Amino acid sequence: MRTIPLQEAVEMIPSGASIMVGGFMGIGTPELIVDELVRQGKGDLTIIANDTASPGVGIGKLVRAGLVRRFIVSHIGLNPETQKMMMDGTIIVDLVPQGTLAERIRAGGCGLGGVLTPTGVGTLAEVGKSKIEVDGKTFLLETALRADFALLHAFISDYVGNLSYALTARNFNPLMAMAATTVIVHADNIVPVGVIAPDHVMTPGPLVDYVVAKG
Amino acid sequence: MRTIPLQEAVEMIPSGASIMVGGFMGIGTPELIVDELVRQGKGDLTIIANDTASPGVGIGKLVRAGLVRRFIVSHIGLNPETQKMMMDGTIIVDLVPQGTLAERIRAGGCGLGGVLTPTGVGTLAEVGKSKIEVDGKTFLLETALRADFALLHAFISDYVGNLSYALTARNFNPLMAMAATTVIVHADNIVPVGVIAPDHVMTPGPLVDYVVAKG
Amino acid sequence: MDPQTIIAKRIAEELKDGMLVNLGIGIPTQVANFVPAGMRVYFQSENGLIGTGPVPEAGMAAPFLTDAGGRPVTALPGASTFDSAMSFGLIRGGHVDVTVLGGLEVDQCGRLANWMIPGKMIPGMGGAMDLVTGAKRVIVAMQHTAKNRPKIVRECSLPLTSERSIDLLVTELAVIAFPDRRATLVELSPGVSLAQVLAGTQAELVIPDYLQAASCNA
Amino acid sequence: MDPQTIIAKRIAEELKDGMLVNLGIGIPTQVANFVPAGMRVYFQSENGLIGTGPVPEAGMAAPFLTDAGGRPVTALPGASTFDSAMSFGLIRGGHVDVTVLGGLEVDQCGRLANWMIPGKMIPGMGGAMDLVTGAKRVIVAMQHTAKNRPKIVRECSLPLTSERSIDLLVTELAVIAFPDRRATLVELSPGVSLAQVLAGTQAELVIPDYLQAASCNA
Repeated sequence: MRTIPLQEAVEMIPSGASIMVGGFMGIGTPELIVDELVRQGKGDLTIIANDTASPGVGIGKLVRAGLVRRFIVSHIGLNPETQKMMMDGTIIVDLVPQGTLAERIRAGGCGLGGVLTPTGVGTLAEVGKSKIEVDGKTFLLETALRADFALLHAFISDYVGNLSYALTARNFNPLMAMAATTVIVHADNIVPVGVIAPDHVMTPGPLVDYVVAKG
Repeated sequence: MRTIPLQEAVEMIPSGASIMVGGFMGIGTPELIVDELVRQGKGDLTIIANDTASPGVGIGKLVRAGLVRRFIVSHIGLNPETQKMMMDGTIIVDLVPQGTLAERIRAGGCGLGGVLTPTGVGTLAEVGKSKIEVDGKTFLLETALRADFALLHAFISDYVGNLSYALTARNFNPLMAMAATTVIVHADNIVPVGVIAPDHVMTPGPLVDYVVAKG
Repeated sequence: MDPQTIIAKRIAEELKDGMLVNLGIGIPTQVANFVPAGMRVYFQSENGLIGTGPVPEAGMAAPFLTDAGGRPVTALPGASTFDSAMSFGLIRGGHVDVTVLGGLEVDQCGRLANWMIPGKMIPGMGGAMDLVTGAKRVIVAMQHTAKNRPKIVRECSLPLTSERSIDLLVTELAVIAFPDRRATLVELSPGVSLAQVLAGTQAELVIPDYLQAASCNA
Repeated sequence: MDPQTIIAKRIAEELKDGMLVNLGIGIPTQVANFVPAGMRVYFQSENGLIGTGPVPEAGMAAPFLTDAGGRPVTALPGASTFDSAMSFGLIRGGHVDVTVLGGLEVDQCGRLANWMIPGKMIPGMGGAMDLVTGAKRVIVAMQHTAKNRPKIVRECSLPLTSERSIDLLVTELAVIAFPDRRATLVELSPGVSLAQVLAGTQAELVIPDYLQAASCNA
């Protein structure tokens, strides 16, 4: 891990990149990094995230700025702007059941090719998927997801990149920390090495490439 | 969750049961529960665990007492007694790569039918498994594992069964807490509800059926 | 009582001490208000929390402690937090005793549709497909009709949430169960007649004798 | 220097600042002793620890902080702990930069056998199959021969650990790499002749010119 100025961090991300963004309805989303993405106008993005938050919040800022080509998310119900652009055909939205999305990202980070889930069998979610029977029960084969970048928010980072998240701001962050080529983190607090107890580290430092330097 | 005297907890386990036992070389194994299993002489067991520890230690006690019919483990190299009984044909040992074992137990606990892993392709570990290609890469389909009982060791439990493990004694314990019909825990410390911070709970209380009452 | 309160109160009666319960947004959220004092029910928020407590007092919210709709909540003593893979491991793995969800349609074999209206509204399934697939017991909270159009139908016109048959459907008029995947009326709400329920229901309902009789007396 | 020390010291030269490294039991464990002071290398123990430190001072061990062999260790500042699914997520997912393992045999396309001798010794694969499959770089630490029998062979007689070709094989006599899955001699240990290496090797080795020459001069 090394610390990096915000602007420099976002300059590494090319237009057209695939990006995982932590957060659930904006909670646990690295708002500062998102703002800088908008400021630098990186476009044509593929965003993998739980949802698109609400209009003008978190990932909703990317929607409003027209920077996204495609979403892979579980829910857009609380952002009418995303819904409108999806129905317009301005953006592509792949809707994935939330538990399946979590497992696909986890699989991508853990070197698994995919998982078998019962979720979605007999629904639109099964379209285009292989069905596999195990012990007489039918499962969908859901394949691993990875991205070029993961943009994460942590409550505490130390200077080797060990991360700890707070309460419900954890959500997809630790999964995405494993599933992207380059992992960039904004942390509310950066602390000296050794002060986070080993048992309280939720993302081990070697997974993190960059932590955005304090203001 | 309810607390239960040790003897009563083990009386619930019938001979012939399948049991997941937490621990790695005995570290994080509920030694007290194992001792009581031996005292009550519950036999013909199927044990799912990382290893069989060393002779006379942890799961090694079950080996020596001749209570095990079948093991599903990743490693028996540090227990010559298990190796000898395996070569004798006294016990059956299914050897599973350690990461695959962890994922199979996790799948069992998370309602997944299985996972696709690259581990073991082209080795003896692939015998009898389906091979599945995803994006031109070959994976083994490894199916979920569950058991009748999980016997776990925790550092701290509260009185609703929230568990916290210490350092390397965590290992398979939180995975097994999700993958068995009945979960029985021995904790070094039992504390009032509310004193383990929500972010430090590693196994949520609703997963735990019984915590062995203090002596 | 307004329809939503009738529904929420009735569903609260289904909860038992020690249960792990997931409440969807809308009517289901109100169920928490009717849990009897002294009963310990663990509410899971799928964004990563067990032990969800009520809305915080003014000035005492934390921006990183919310429910699945992003609204500030509190955490009760004994709460725990976890990531989304764990949250859905709990859900898909059958560790959630009861899930209560809203519905757009339920068909007569108990299949729920609640995540999109093609061409009109596509919120996405969020956690609904996992919840209906994985929870031990699925209860749907839904008004009996929408603008006088039945929502309990022979066959869903909307995309299904799961092949699985739900366990219980609670409306302001009635309680319907689905033994052997057949919609079966089990209760009429106080003051509601069988005729009223039948008039608002398109699905074929199995009517037990005791409700036929009740209807004659009404 | 004894063979094990020669091997461990040479492998330590492969480690770079910031790397996440998994060391197997036996010779690999000794590699940690030769990391240059000031270089920060993170050692992972697959039982759930990054930041494994040296053996604790007498009287200062914790029964619940051990390496994968169950021996007490310490945790360095910046250490982290996790469960076995995470530990192997790190390994299988390509997050471990280097794994160093012992070997029973390596064949000439670089495939390792190190987990059983049928009918004789069946320790099990433990984490070895995942490590060889998933680590970014696989280094095998192995004595060149066993009782004068070559361990670097045309084809493994023992069951393979993985189809994958290892990256580097370090013995007390030589360093062998496997570009395009062909065993290629890259270094002779100080004072060792090409003839010595060839005499102890059954596999066909690609010998680069600079080592042919070195051999003529020896």
